[in-house]
Amino acid sequence: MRSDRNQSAPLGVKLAAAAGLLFLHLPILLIFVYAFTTEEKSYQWPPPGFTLDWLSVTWNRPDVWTALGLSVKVAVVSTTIALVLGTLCAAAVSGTKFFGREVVSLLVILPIALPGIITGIALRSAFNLADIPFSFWTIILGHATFCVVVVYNNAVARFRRTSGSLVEASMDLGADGFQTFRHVILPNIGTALLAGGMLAFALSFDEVIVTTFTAGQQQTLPIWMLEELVRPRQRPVTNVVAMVVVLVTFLPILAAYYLTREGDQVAGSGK
Amino acid sequence: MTSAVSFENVSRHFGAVRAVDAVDLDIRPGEFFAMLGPSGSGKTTCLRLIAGFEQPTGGSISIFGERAEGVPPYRRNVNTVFQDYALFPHLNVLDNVAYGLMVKGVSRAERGRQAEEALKLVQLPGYGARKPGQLSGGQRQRVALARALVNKPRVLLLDEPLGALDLKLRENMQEELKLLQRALGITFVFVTHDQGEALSMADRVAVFNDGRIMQVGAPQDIYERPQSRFVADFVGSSNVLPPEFVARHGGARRWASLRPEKIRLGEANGAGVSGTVRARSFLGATNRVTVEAEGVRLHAVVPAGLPLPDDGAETRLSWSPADLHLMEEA
Amino acid sequence: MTSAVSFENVSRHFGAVRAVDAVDLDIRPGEFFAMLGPSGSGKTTCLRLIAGFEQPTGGSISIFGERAEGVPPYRRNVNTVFQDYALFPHLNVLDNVAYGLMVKGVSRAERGRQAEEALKLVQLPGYGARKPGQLSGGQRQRVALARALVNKPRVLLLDEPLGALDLKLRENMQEELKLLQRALGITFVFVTHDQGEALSMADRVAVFNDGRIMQVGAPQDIYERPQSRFVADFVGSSNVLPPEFVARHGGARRWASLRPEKIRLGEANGAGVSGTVRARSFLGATNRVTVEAEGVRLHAVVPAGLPLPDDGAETRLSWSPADLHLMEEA
Amino acid sequence: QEMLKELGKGEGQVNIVAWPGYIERGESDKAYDWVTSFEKQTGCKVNVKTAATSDEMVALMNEGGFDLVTASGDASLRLVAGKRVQPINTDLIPSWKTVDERLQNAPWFTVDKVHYGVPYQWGPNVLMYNTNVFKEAPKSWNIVFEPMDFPDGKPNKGRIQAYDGPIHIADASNYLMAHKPELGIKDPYELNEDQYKAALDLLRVQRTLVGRYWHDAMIQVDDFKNEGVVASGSWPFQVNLLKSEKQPIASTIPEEGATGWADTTMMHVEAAHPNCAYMWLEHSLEPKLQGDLAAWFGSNPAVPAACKGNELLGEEGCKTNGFEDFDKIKFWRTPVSKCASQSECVPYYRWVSDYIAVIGGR
Amino acid sequence: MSASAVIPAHAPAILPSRGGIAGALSDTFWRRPKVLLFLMLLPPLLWLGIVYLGSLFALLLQSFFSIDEFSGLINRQFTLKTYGDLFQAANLDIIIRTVVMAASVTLASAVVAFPIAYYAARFARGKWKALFYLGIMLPLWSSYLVKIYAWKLILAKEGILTWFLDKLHLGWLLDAWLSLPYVGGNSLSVSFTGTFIVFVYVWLPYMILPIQAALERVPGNLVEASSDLGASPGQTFRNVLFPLALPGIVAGSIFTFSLTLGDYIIPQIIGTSRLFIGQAVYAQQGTAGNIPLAAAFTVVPVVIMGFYLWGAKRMGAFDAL
Ligand SMILES: Nc1ncnc2c1ncn2[C@@H]1O[C@H](COP(=O)(O)OP(=O)(O)OP(=O)(O)O)[C@@H](O)[C@H]1O
Ligand SMILES: Nc1ncnc2c1ncn2[C@@H]1O[C@H](COP(=O)(O)OP(=O)(O)OP(=O)(O)O)[C@@H](O)[C@H]1O
Ligand SMILES: NCCCCNCCCN
Ligand SMILES: [Mg+2]
Ligand SMILES: [Mg+2]
Repeated sequence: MRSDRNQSAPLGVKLAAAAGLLFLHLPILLIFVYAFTTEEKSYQWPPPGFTLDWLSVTWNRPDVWTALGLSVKVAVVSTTIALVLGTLCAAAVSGTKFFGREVVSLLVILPIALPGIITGIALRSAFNLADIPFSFWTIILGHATFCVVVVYNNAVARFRRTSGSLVEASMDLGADGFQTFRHVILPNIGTALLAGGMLAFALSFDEVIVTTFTAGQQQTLPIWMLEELVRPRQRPVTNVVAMVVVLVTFLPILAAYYLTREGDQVAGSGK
Repeated sequence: MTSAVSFENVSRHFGAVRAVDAVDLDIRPGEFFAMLGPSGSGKTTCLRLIAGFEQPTGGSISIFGERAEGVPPYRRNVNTVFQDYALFPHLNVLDNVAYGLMVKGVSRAERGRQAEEALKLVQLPGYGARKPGQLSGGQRQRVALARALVNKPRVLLLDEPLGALDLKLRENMQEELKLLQRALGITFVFVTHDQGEALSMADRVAVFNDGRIMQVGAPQDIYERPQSRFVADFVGSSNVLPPEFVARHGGARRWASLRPEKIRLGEANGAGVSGTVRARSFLGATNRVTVEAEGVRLHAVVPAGLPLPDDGAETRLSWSPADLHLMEEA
Repeated sequence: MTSAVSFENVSRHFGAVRAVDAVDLDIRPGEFFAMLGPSGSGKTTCLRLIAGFEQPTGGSISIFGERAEGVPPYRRNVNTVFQDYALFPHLNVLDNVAYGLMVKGVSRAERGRQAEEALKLVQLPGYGARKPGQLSGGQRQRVALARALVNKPRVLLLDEPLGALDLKLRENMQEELKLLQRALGITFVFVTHDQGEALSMADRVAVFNDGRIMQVGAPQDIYERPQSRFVADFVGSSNVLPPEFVARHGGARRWASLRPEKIRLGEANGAGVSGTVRARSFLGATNRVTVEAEGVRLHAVVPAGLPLPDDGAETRLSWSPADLHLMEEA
Repeated sequence: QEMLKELGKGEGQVNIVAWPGYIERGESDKAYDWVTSFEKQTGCKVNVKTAATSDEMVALMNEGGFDLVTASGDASLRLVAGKRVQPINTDLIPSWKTVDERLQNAPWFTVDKVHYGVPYQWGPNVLMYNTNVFKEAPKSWNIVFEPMDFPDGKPNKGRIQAYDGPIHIADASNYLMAHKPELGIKDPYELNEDQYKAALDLLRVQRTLVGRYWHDAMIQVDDFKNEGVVASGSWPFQVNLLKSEKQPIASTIPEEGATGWADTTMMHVEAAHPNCAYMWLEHSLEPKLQGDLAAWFGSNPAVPAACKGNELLGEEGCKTNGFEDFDKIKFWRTPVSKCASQSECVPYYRWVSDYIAVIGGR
Repeated sequence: MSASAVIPAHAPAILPSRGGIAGALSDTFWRRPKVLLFLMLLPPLLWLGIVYLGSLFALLLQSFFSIDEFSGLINRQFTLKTYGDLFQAANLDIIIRTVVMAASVTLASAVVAFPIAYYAARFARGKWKALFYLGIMLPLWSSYLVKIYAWKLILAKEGILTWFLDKLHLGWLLDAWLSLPYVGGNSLSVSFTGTFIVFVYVWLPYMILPIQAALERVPGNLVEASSDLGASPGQTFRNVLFPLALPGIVAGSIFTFSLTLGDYIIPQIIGTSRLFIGQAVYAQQGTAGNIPLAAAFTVVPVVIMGFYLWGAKRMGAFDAL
């Protein structure tokens, strides 16, 4: 849809949207504020004073780095698996009509449509039954499962928008299946995969509930935070970590936005 | 001489839908062949059968004498200009044109040279660096053409390539396409639902209806000697006259077609069939008058400048018997 | 008599783009008015100004004598048939047609009755329960028409309502629309970029270019007496002749238009201008011959049946001086 | 699995499930550190996972991956019955003989004369209160069980807390033992249907007074600071923590007496680091550690020698923490249906579901 | 056009197969697209269909086992006893409480999300559009846990909201609300109101994104058509925009509803100590070790979401996900 031409929003909509955004962001601002408070045990309002010390304290905490390392590794591997599985599924579902197509799309959506705790204890009891000890890979198993859907959704949407005649045009011009995939399909769904991958990464990176059940004693960053937030000691460290994560992800999010947007425009202009 | 494309009793059914139904067809090498027909009549499906995007459910297809069944599109020396052009949005114009050469492994320098040449051929030299999104419809159409031609196909398939262009541009492209085909000598198979386009461009026309070919022939044949009501009705804006009417006014008891420009309008009490004027439209060089006579609606085309009867007025229609074309269809 | 729609020096600029630029316009009550022009010439913007979707950046608009500025679309007794129909996909056909009555608070029974009647008017009785997605293009077009007409607007705006239909259907709809307009007596303002459509349907035509009106007049006026090169070129397929050419062959040193059907082709050594035949196309009732003469490309239209010169042959073109229309543009 | 016969080399680490505050390495307060030296001496790195309730401890041990757990009496026998812990070879723990005689053969970790652990600490569940509201120590647990106005004139509704664990039913029974003798409760962990029902009824009244139940010790500390909570059953640990932050907090054991806990360090059947685990068990009995911990947590040492000469605990420390009141404390145990004091008692699994129901408002 | 440049060579009309494994495979896949389809579906189906669904069924199976009351060990014999336990009044309370909360959270999220999505989809352009995108994505990227704790500070009795309202002399407003039955409590952080606010906050972006996507797909000229036919902006909203955004709302509600059904962290940190399904599952499997009852509890969201998805599918909400 093009935006309503030259019309500005009614005042009510503007106010409600502004209030909604404010609601979304004030608590995050608070997280930032408490990354600099001088008081460490419990958060007082207003903060008694401000300090930059927590930045260096955080930097020097080895447990932060281990948890961060594990979270990044988990997110990268889960996202990669989700990219492969989600793309395959999307390609199959949008490329052809086959019996059970609906079932497949439902199956992909299920892990995100069912509460995480169900995924969590289902996998956990399966691990128990199969005598699989908790490991890096048990975490991955959980995360990749619910990450598939975001990649799938993005890829399906793009496949739907990408004219099927592009693939035919490629084959018509002499490219076999592999060449067509390499030179036409991949470049056209690339940005959608990027956006889906980013969302998958975010989902994995911040996941607590499923992880609680599949991690055993390993600590991903959110699990570490949960532990840390219960302890009235150096609580601002968690805020510093949360703040840094937001700041560090700012640019990739923006980049993904512009990439997918441009992708859409180009895809739409093939007509 | 072997045909460029030959269909022997070819069918393509989709479940209950008979998109193409027992079609026999021979397209001659080097000819400009048009497939004409209303929407859903199976034209695109025929083209896709030639290109290899569809497999026949019955019959057999050969291209220059070689059997084509089971051969994937990328192994057929046939190229297509798609209705929506299907330009690769992520590649610039030059890379689009060079695509077929690239997948064949032609070196970058060489394919750049050939693509540049093809762009020159379609009068877009120097546009190589643009993205398809930055071109107008007519320009995209030419890029699609260059992209197909650069592969030197033996048959070029065009699926309503001018459908998305506006009238003015379309007329120009019609002329250009025809000149190009003459110059290259490549067999062109051209799909359209616009009878004017088919008549003015093609060497031969096949008229499709409901998955079947109703008539194949030179444009004049089709226009002047339609074999069936459908063809008469669809090609040109002929008046199709029912057997009773024809029987009453000098012909046999058969369906007949009567071209509007052959009808003369006269005084209400002159000779011929009398009727009431229902509408008049100005067509520029001519005026079209719609007359209702004996329950049949007839169109007469009168050169501009001649006097026109008023709306609602009584008038008489007359024609010379030779212009009444009796059809084979009973 | 007050105009149905009147523009006084109306402009609509989008930043640097002058979509509509200082336009004066009077549309008479009950007339079928066409806006004709190439893509981007400002036709849609004009229509949107009348409907109230756009506000003029300059000048003033009145509808039946009442100033329209600042009046939102839903308070104008003007309705629009959108180019892509803009049917509500979540409502069935009946509810689509009854929409305008519903928002006015007409009772369910009454609006059902009126909508059913409107559907009958556009020859779709009994289609009420279908969803728009289940209709063909032509049927959707009629629903859009019924949806607008049911509100009994004083002015009906149609933005290329036939653009998406195929030729055959389009011709039928042209006739139906015109009959309907005659019957209802509502002012129709009709946008198109198809000159044939504008000429055959409208009482008067405004030719747009670049946000300005180049000429307003009856179809014959526009076709036979274009005031500018642009109009001559755009309306009909007239030959536009440069001043030097005109000066050499009997006219003043002015741009002139010469209609192709007025050109006679003769023996290479007869009277007139000599040239080379470049192309010939069969148009059904006529043939068009493209001739290059003194560096100018000319089209001549010859009735079918008359002999045609061969491609590449020399020929002579002649016309009677009265048919050479000198334009105001220098 | 066989008991270890002799001590080998340390495996480099030991994983312990512990109550919060039980294993300190000077991070909360530099003075309280009984881990660093152990790690230096033995080369066994200590990894701690804290648990908020006994149920959580059992769950963590069921899950595995740990060597040791500081189990309370209501968890220890469950762990033994579930075969989650292994017998301890006391010969490998030289300090075993220094353990308080009252504890050496305590029934909550000794089954058929086999020891399934080493006593660690014990103490009462105290009544913690805000001294701004209570100028004098409250005398009865009634302030957290009955609706009333507090000395500051405002009602107790919303300003008290209770423990979010089924074992809290025992606190209610203990209160009823004193206030409804006609019920005939002899032991708060052994309730027949009527007694049990009375306890639940009391807890239902309490539900109307409690805003949120406390689950994590640290969260309770927050709630006393930020949520206006002024009285609650608690552990001495929270009391000490709040006091150290200069909060107006004190604690008492009211006249009804108190439930309490006696914790035992137990070893997982599949402990991956048994040598380090044994080293920790020996270390855990050092008088210095025992005294420091008692001072830190407000508990009592399992080694009487620790009461003397500990700088942090002070000479009176053990007395303050109730070292002499051992017999008055009703230590946490797992309620079972075959109970000693009457023919049939309500078993623990019903405590679990019914307590959830009470908190849910049933 | 000059034609001299491209002159067709007389190449064969049908080219030979390219050869090699890739060529042969490509030909095979083209000839037998079902094989390709099968190969594409195999990995995701193995993963989701076997690993995930398998685990899920294994879990559901456990709900037909029971726990031995004495030893706490699982008795692997088919029984419906656990379901009997599930339908005890206290557990029904938990289920109803959770479903009511999930429904309210969903409704409120939709109300709060709509204007944001609406503005972002239909009015924001250029920089503003990017800004809105960031404004919605950033909260999604900030730690879920830290956000919850931030809310704890806001909602606590001595927290920021009280402080702020006191400054505005509006403390009485809060007190009045807190004195209400059910939704009130001693402070917002120990009330259902608090739980509700935090749920809405945390899941809001999951609601905004699909609504925005749905609104972006509504052709602008439908709004114009409605207005053209005499509908005021309010009527246009009710009769056109809202019905067309509904699939997006339903898609968003799949997230908000399901996430609320299963969350156990938020109600534990902000709430009344009354359990929600997620907490009950967590407690039954973790602390009580009663896997069969935990499994039976999970059946509830599975069934609810099953119906929900079925309805959503019929409304075409999956396309808006
Ligand atoms: N893949 C398909 N599955 C089912 N039916 C199909 C398929 N492709 C085409 N058809 C049907 O076959 C018939 C012929 O279609 P085709 O596209 O060849 O018509 P066409 O003559 O090209 O029409 P148009 O002028 O509208 O492009 C139509 O009824 C169409 O619906
Ligand atoms: N909202 C807008 N913002 C900026 N430019 C606009 C806007 N609307 C129209 N224009 C520009 O105004 C000019 C006239 O547009 P308009 O849509 O009126 O043309 P048109 O004659 O209807 O063309 P077409 O035949 O392609 O529909 C074009 O250059 C167009 O790009
Ligand atoms: N952004 C963190 C919210 C956590 C949601 N997890 C979703 C997992 C789905 N099962
Ligand atoms: Mg077609
Ligand atoms: Mg327009």
